Amino acid sequence: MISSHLPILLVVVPLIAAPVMVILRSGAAAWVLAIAVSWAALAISGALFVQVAGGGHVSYFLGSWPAPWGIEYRVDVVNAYLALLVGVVAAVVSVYSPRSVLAEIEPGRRYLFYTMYALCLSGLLGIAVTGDAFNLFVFLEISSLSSYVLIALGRDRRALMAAYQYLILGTIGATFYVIGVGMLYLATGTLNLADMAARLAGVSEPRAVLAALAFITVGVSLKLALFPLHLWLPNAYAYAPSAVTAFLAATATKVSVYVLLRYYYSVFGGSTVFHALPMGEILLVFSLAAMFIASTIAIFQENVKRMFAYSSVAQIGYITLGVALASMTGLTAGLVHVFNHALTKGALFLLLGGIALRAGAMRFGSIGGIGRVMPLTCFGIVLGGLSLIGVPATVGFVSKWYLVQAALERGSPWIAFAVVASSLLALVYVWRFIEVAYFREPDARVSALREAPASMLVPAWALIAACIYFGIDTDLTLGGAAAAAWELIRGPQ
Amino acid sequence: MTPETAILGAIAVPLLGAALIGAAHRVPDLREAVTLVTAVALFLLVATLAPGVLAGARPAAHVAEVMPGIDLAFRVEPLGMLFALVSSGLWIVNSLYSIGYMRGNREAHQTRYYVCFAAALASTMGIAFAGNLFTLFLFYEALTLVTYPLVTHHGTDEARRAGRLYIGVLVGTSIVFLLVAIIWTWAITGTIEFEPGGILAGSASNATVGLLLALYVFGIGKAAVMPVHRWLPAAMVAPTPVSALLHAVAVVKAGAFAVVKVVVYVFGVEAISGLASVDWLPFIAGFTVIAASIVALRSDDLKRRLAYSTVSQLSYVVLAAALLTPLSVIGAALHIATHALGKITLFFCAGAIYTAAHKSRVSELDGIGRHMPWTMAAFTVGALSLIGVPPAAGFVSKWFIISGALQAGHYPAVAVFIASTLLNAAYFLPIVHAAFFRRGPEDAHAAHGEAPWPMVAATTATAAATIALFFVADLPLALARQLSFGPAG
Amino acid sequence: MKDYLVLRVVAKILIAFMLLFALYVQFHGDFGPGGGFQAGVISAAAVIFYAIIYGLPAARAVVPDWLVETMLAAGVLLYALVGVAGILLGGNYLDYFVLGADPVAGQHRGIFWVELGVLITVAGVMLKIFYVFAGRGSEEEPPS
Amino acid sequence: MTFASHYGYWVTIFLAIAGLYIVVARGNLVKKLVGLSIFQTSVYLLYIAPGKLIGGTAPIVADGFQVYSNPLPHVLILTAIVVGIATLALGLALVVRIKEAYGSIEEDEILAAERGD
Repeated sequence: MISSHLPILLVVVPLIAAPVMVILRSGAAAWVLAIAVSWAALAISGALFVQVAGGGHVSYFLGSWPAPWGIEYRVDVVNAYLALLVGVVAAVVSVYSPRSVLAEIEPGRRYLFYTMYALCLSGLLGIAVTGDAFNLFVFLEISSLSSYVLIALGRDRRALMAAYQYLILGTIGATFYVIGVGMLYLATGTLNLADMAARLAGVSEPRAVLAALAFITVGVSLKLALFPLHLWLPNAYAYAPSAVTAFLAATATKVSVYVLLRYYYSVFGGSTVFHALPMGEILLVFSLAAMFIASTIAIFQENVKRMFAYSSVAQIGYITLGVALASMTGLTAGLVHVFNHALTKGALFLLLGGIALRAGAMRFGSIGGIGRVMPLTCFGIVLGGLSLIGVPATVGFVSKWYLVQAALERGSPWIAFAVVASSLLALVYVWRFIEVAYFREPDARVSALREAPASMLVPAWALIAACIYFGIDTDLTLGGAAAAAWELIRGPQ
Repeated sequence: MTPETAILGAIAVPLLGAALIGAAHRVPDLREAVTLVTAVALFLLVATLAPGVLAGARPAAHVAEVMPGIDLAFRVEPLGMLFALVSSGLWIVNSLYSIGYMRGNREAHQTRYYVCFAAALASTMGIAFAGNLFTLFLFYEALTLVTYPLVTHHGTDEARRAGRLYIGVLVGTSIVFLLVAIIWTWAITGTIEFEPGGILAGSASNATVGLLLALYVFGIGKAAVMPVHRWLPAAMVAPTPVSALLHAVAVVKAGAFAVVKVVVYVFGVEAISGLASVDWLPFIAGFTVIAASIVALRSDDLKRRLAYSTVSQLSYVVLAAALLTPLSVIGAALHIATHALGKITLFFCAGAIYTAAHKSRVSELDGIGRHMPWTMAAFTVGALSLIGVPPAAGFVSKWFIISGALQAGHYPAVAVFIASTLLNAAYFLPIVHAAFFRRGPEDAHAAHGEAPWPMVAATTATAAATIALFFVADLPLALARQLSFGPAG
Repeated sequence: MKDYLVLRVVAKILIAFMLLFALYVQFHGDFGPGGGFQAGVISAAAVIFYAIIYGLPAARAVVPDWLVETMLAAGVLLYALVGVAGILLGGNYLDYFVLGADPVAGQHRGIFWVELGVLITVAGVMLKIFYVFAGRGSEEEPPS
Repeated sequence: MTFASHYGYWVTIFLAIAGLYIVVARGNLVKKLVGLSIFQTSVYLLYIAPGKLIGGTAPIVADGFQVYSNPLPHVLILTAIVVGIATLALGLALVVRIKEAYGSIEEDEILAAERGD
């Protein structure tokens, strides 16, 4: 019986946990609940993935109102892949969080931190499973509002301003999205994505539809931080609490990528998007700009966390580049990089959280020689950095391989060279960290530091291990991505 | 033991050794004993594979399918067998030498040094036995990364700068050119397996083949074809045994090996011989041979002179492979082995001189041969081998290479070989002359004698091997011949 | 404004009617305009009105902070659990048809509890916002 | 399809652009939030206006009425309004905290203070 309710349980379990945490008013109890719901989300998303991995989809009608009148949750392999990713990251971050929360959040607010975390999780999973355009907006706002709060909980006062800026830009993005949905609704008279796709075929006035496409693209691009709409991201990631940075970096932008793909392929159909409008070319230009400009900016950052935040903007460029190439291989590359980059960046930000806990500061100037005193943390960062560069036997390599292959298949070797050349920029900023961490003599303050606690190291290293494991055995990641890409390419059924 | 176990063991044993070395970091004697035992075990393991390969077998091992159609897989063929034998054999002497050098110079972080060294050997075995381009690339990158801590061993600003150049050039070229070349090959042919006769034959246009060859040659930065050679002299800041590792045991040999392997098994010697789009390569390689020799001639720093000599000698291999005749390919394979023996001898000598006399300039070596006779005798043998004078091993490989050039009728290449031989003589023989026949300043060498005994023993052993290989070149020759003529040849 | 006698007396009378009106809006939501949203805002307005006349501390004594926070969680929880009840009774999430013997009664029952949840949460949220904004800055002042 | 028959859209567009302009052009954090709210309001109008049919009544089935307005946009926009309020409340709360932390709610002054951090 329970297996038929999986799509809704995925959303409702964390949603119910949130008010319970408020009622309990205890940080420790809230943490236990947070772990429970995160692992439950992982289990549910895993079960869903198994259900739909072979193809087909699972539909769930809220309130038993059939689609297109009621809200439908529609899970195919694309959604399940994303939900699984969110589940994995949530499970790891929930285990990791207590030390970070203990150090960074004042006692009276800890249960609220976990409440917001549960709401954010619920929102992200909701985006991943819903098949209704407006419901998607609501979940988008649930996850966004809770993430603004989570970011504002950072210790630095700049976190407040970062959260405010994210709030302004995030709301503009969500509003653009909802304008686009409004236009689609006017054109088709439905909000159910599958139904919308079917009705769009018969729409005689394409201008409104194209305008909707433009609005949705801009709105979602703001949320996924596509260059040059990334301005909110670096500060938000740099000043948020460590666990929050890792969680958001690994999930929030990735889920937005999913939204974009869902609209491009399942709603509009790849032909409209890539033939009626030059979306592929536009995305291509912005992706390449992200890869080069954001990586270059990353090289000149003084704050390690900010450096990796800019690196995220660049890596998002790889993902959208895969989308822009608009082929089976390109889409697979983009989707597999969604997963791979989430693992890599999640691990990196978790490890940086260890440095933030021990050293307090994240500036290059104040962590010189930290590799000697925090060997495990720093070696983990090195391995994660190698994955960013795309060294073989890491997940980053798998993504890069497929991206290059997609570029070559498209007959554009220059894109292939752009992809690999931009990874040299990653080499530069990763090596900057290595030289600071290992070649500088630790000063008295750094020498006094200890290695990060095991409760932080174990989850972070679990992700690092995953980075390497999934670089060698790609059945799950690449298999899932390829199945999802196929599901998207073949378009609305 | 099945060949499959031996292949996987050749990778696992040094890794296991690295772990044990790390575990024994508090007991230096035990740590170094583990290093030696691991080295010997590895050599024996590799040696068990040799008879089978000589008999025409091609043992293989499959580890995992990384991406659909792209495997982590190994396959031993003659060239890899030869390379693995040379590397694992030289690791034994190099370990012995390292013990003397690291103790004699009281280097810091010795555990890290031995761990990285063992890991580098594991990567080298992976390169030698790689069954496809992906596996080759994986271990190629791994070798770069694990040797980085060795190159920057001293942790000084100079070491850091050298490390930047090292990692920047090697990772940069490999990612930008080599990786694209590999994926391009995959996109064109749908396979990245090494096949006798090549896999590109017939499926790519001539222009594409030429472009791919350029991507491969410059992507394999470890082969140090100009202009991607700068990392090699810069890496001289490392301790001398590391230089020996770079120049003889693993790194540059992996580069030359990879070039020959790609030419033979990806392009196919017959498939591309006579192709107009690939005939630029002998000239690039020939230019490197001459230019690097001239730079070596002008260097007063002994290690720098040896480094540029290596750049020059590596391009011998590339040039020989690029001539695309059966004899020259044999010569290329042999030269990987003979140059390794000669060059490791020379570096051992340079390190011994530095350890015993703290001298690193050519101009300071007047009369040193009287105080360090064993070392300088070995130096003479190594120099003769590189010049190509019998009875040193270098003669054999040079013979094949020049025969190949004549067979191909490629007279510019012949001219390059003659000129470079003269240049080799010009930059090595004065050192020998100065060491033995010139009188040094008074009491310049009075304070020291020979280097510590492990260093002298290692140096003498490699020098002896250089001579011995001239007389018993059967094994390497047999392996190399299979490269051109197949198991039956 | 504690000193204005007229306001104090009128407020006490009005607040009772405001709460009553909130309940009317709540329960009439089934048949006409109204429902939990409006009712929640009206009932919160009653408390806020009380706070304006008698001062924030007095309002906090009547509706303490912990209660407000519990309210805003409890309403959501009630809503969510009504959905879960649908699952437990054999329907889908938020399926009201299965909540009663016949589907129409089930719809009525479902909407009643859901609207109650909305009322509690909306009232809680409004009060929370008011308390937090109104209490800001005055906490540091010494009690008079 | 005249200009006047689409006046609802023109109002929507005016509100959207005015709101966005305020967000971009104003340095005062509260005014930015005001602009954001105006921007969101334009969306409410975008949804509600087409739902109204001229001559239509509330969607309650009764004798004598054939034309009903579409109720769905109202429901959607009710939700959107709640989201908008939540955003506004959170934004204002952040502004209060920013004022406490920086002593200012002018963007340029805050950015100047951040550079000093």
